[in-house]
Amino acid sequence: MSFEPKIVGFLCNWCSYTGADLAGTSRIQYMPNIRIIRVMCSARIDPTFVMKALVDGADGVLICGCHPGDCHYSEGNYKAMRRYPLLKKLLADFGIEDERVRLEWVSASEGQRFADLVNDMTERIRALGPSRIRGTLQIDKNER
Amino acid sequence: MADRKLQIALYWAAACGGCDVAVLDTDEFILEVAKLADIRLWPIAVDGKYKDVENMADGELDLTLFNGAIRNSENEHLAKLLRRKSKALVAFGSCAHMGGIPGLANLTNKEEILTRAYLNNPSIESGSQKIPQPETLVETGKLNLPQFYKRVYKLSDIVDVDYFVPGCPPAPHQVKAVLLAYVKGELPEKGSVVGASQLTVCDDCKRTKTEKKVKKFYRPYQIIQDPGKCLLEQGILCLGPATRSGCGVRCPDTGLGCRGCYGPAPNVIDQGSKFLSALAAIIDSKNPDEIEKIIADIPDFISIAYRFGVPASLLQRSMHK
Amino acid sequence: MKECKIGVYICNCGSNIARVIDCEAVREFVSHLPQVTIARTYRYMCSNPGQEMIAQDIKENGLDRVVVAACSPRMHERTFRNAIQTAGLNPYMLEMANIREQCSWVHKDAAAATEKAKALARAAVLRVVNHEALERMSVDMCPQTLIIGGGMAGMTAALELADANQRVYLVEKKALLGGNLGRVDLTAPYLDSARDLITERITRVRNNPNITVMLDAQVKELKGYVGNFTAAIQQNGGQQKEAVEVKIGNVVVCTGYQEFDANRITHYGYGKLPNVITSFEFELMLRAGRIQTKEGKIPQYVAIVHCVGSRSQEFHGYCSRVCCMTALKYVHEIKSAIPKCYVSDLYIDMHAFGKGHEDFYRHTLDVKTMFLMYGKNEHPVVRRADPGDDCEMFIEVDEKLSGEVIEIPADLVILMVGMETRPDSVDVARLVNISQDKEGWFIESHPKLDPVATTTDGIYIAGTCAAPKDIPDTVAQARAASARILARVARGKIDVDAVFAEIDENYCSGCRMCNELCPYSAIEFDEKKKRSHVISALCKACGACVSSCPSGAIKGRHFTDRQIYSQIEGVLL
Amino acid sequence: MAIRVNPKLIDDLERYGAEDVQKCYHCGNCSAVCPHADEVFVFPRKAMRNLQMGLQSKIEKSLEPWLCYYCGQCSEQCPEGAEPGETMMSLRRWLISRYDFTGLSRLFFRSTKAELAAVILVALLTGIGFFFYGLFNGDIRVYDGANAFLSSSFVHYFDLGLAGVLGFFLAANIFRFWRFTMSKAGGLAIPWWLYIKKIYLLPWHFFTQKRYAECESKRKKGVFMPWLVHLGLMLGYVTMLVLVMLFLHKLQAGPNIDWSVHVFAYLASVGLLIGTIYMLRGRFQKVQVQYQKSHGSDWIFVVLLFFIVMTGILQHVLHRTGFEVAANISYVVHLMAVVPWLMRMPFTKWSHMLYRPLAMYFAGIRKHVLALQKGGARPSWPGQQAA
Repeated sequence: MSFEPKIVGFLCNWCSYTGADLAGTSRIQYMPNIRIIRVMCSARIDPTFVMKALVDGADGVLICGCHPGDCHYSEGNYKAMRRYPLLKKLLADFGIEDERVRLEWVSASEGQRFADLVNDMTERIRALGPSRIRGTLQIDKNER
Repeated sequence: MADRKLQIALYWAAACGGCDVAVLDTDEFILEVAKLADIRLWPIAVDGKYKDVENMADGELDLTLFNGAIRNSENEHLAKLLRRKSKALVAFGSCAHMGGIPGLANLTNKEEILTRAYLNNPSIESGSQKIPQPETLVETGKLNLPQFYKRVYKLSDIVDVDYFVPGCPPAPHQVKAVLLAYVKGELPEKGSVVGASQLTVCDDCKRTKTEKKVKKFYRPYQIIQDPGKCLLEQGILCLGPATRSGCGVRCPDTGLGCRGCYGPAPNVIDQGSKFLSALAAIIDSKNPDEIEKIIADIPDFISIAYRFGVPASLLQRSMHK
Repeated sequence: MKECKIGVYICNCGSNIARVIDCEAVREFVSHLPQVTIARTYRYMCSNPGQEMIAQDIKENGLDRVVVAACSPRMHERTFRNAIQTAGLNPYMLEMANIREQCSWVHKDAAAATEKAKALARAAVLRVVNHEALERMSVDMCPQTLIIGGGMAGMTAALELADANQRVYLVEKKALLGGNLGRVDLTAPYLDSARDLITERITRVRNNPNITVMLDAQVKELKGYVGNFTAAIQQNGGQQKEAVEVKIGNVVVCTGYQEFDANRITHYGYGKLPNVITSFEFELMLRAGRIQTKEGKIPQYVAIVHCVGSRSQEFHGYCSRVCCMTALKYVHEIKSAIPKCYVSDLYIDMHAFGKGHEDFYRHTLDVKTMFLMYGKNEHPVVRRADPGDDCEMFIEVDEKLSGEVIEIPADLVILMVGMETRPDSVDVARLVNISQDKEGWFIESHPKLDPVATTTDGIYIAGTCAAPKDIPDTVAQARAASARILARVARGKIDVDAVFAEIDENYCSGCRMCNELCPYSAIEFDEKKKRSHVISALCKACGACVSSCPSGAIKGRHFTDRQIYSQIEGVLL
Repeated sequence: MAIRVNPKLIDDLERYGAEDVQKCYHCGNCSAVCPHADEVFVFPRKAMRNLQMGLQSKIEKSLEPWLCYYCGQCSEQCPEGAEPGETMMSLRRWLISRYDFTGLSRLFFRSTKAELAAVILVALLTGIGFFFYGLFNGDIRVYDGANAFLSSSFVHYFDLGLAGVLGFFLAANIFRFWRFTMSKAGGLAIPWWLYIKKIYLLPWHFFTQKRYAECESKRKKGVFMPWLVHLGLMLGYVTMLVLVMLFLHKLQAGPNIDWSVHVFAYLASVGLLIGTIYMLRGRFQKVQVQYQKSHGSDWIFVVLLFFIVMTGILQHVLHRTGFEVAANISYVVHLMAVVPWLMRMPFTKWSHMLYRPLAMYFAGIRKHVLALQKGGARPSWPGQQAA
């Protein structure tokens, strides 16, 4: 059977999580690879969470917040927006492929967009293959 | 314990020797040490052979200050040996604590390192380029060299560590404090960081801090500093907010941003990402392109965020299986 | 790892969840997780028997934590919190796993969905282990209310509250009350005068001692939280006065709409052809009592064009809801003023949804109005007539019901300009911290179940600032908002959520990274102690400061690092 | 090129009887129930729309009103009471007045008083004319043969003269009818030979009126009475016309009855009698839709016709029973009705007798051309190859 990636999604409560719920109430089907974790605002998403997810075996991490300007906390999503490029830089230096971590804006009304997003990301990561991070962290005597 | 002198050892693995110097930097206190303890092994200062250590009974040593990271088979062998012989093993200094400067090697790989060091190194006479091998046969017999590992490990990846004394190097007054505390038997629970505060460098930093917003980052030489003002607010990268205090604010006081050698604050599991999180949040822009431009001024961010802790980072921290 | 007793409850939601997910398998799986004492499935966990089952288990088996795997927490978290609270457990000892909206409803593959449900349930179990009992604080509810906007909605809300003996501050940007309705002549469908409606309101508002009317004024700043806001109101009247500070408990936003600017559409020739006018310019004519062209002639042909700026791709996609009936109202007023006048009415669809509207439409048919249907995203073109013709202009349009391209004679063309949000609605949204949809209308907390409240507690919206609507709907909303406020004022106190950020001073080094980040300036810096501190009542728990604290000294209650870490571990089984 | 709407048309049509068009909101039920509506000739809905919008030029071109026999099913189905059937009827009236270049029919349709006045005037003139002619040239006691009060030959020539005048007007109107509907029809290039090919439609529809019968094809249980009566009336009328025009001398001859003509005359009379009575009854009872709203001109039409029939029969009976004076007087009275009646022909409802079959004929041609266009073939003479 083909490789089924594990994707962890960090969604803000007001826009993206509600958007994901809307996808549900509208019965919009998408791939079951994503596991959603709700936070109040995308500004709460600490880069450490992303690393933690990757280390614990996630093949991809999706971060979603309100569209710029629509944040329920007026400017939280900008904080996420600022962290993202720096985080990507860091992850790249650690040898983590670009597609594995992604930041997208999903509003409460964009159920379809969320579903498309998940499908797209799942496909990309399936093509990319499993994340190697976990493996490289095992101390293996003869590997030294 | 006055009847019996403390049996101690100091060892350096992959390290620069600065930690040993830091011990000597305790000045006359070193004589106190000599009074209190028998120094059974200290390659930099005292003559002693590995044989002697091997001949010791397990747990014969009371305390071992182990500095340096684990880079090769010799480092590992000694780490395990000393662990066995010591009642208390202390990861002494940033390298043993978090992998330290040698740990930066984990951002590349063994092959590249050896090629750079022994083949493409301008200081090598042409014709004599060869990579040293663990075993070399000469007419007198077989010569052995320690095996060079693929990765650098922090001490706790290899053996079970009792205490961590951070710092590159640990501040002498901290070294003194730790030793005295040990003698008095006043050390905290096993596994904890000693010789450092549980607050961050900012707590001790005298510079005035206000609300932070950064529009552009500078290297220290690029601007005329305001000596009284928080370096970050002036756009100079300073890990102070994300680094345990204890060093005595050595770098910021000289106008350099904190390097983070004392490692993350107690509640933080990854120093670099936490620093990133804080730093990015205060960038003063809402425009993705502008943000890209601003962070483009930060050279080699990973070596800034993890200068002393690549092997201790969440993404490279080894997991025992 | 601390010892605890967890009860896990998997809801079938009838067949909504069970159809796709093997709930029994999930139950079996979680029952073997450490610390799980009980795991049950049930048809409807949110039903009374379901809740009672949970309560009973808590009492009998001394559960100290509960996980409910069911619908979205946005749906029933409150329900189950109350349920465990009645059983004597702290409401925050609950965690929900969303296995309906985000699993059974979006996946067909039963096996995969069940695996996902297990992961989500496991995450919830691991998370709830790290939950802490939190206490809600109860604060006083200030009975005074601030109303922004002095139109129909604002005045109605004000009167409703004032009649209940509550103090109201009514702030109007313009120099007079009445809003857009004050510019209208008659109203559809009963043709009674808008002026009468408005003047009645204005006089009552003016004479009511409980209402402080502030004209030519603007709210400059709104600080605080539900029950305890402080508003700074700037009155521009005459010499520059100081901004007045008022204490209020709730705010009703009634900032209304503005009409679409017909200049944005070229093909109607508005601004170029003198006798192409907007509905509001026509209202002026009606109020002046004489329908005539710019040249002072009595028009023989009048054409009314619907959906100007509404229901189009390039401008506004939505329907402005009142224009259709207003247009019919014009037909009536024109026909009664000039019986020999021929009125043609160019519409896309005739929306006569309201009470008495359909009859109104039929009546308009009887007076021989020429109804012409044009297509969405097609535009009728207005041109000047030639000297020979017996009319001023012609409108060329592809008429849908006949399939013919026709030209209609007109001496006067009335453009039914739609409603759009005011340009400063963005500032208002920022001021009171509510969100706007893509068109700029304020978003209600629930489109069906909670239409006048917003996602910010204590802020209500009424009237056309939320979406285009007619007078009855506006009045209904205004009164609904007032009723909501009165209900809270009556209770006197209000519970504010126990979820907020707090700084552990033993770990704060006063780096002040967080200070700037708080959108509610809830973080204050103690210069003496050199420590930052969160004013919990002001905190709305976004967690921006938590993730940004480089020394990990800030704890986001109910969203702590540990809780989220354990959740991450949980989902990645 | 955009068609210019005429908002006033709908008011104008009200005078012709279309009082409820504006109620139509185009559900299309009428077109759905109409047995004659097809993909080419869509009505009544389309016709009503054109009327609402005052698309005069389109209506002038249209044949649709003539394809309708007013069976009334559309009006029965209409949810808005917009009276599609009556609207089609009114359109026919309006079209008649458009085809007529004299403007008389417009006047008559718009004002029943005017028509009534005209009828009375003509009637009086005729009466006086014939009466004095009889006094000077004949004996009032003689009905037939030498020295007859009104000699059959004189009446015969008078008839022919009248026929000539009417013929002229009719021809002119029919030509205009053709120009509006066929030459101005626009877009359609109609090859002359099609007129020959389809000519059979003319007598076929004229004498059978089978389309009227087809009106009932869709109804659960067909009501064929109106069709039969209408057919009888029409045939009776034509027969009588022919007899009067060509065999008047035989008709008037008496006292013995010349069965060679009278057998037809009696049959025709029966048809006319039944027809007129049926129509009058209907118009009084107002049960069937088509009789509920009768335009003034309709009343004049029926009443006058009924009067003609009765007086005709009367003078015939009186003559055969030997009351010659009475016969002569009733003859004059009969003519007093006949002449205005005939004079009305080209300008009023009566003309539909010709327009209808012509419309069917033209419709047949148009359809054929469209079919050819669809098939991509250029219309060609049956014999030669289609290039």
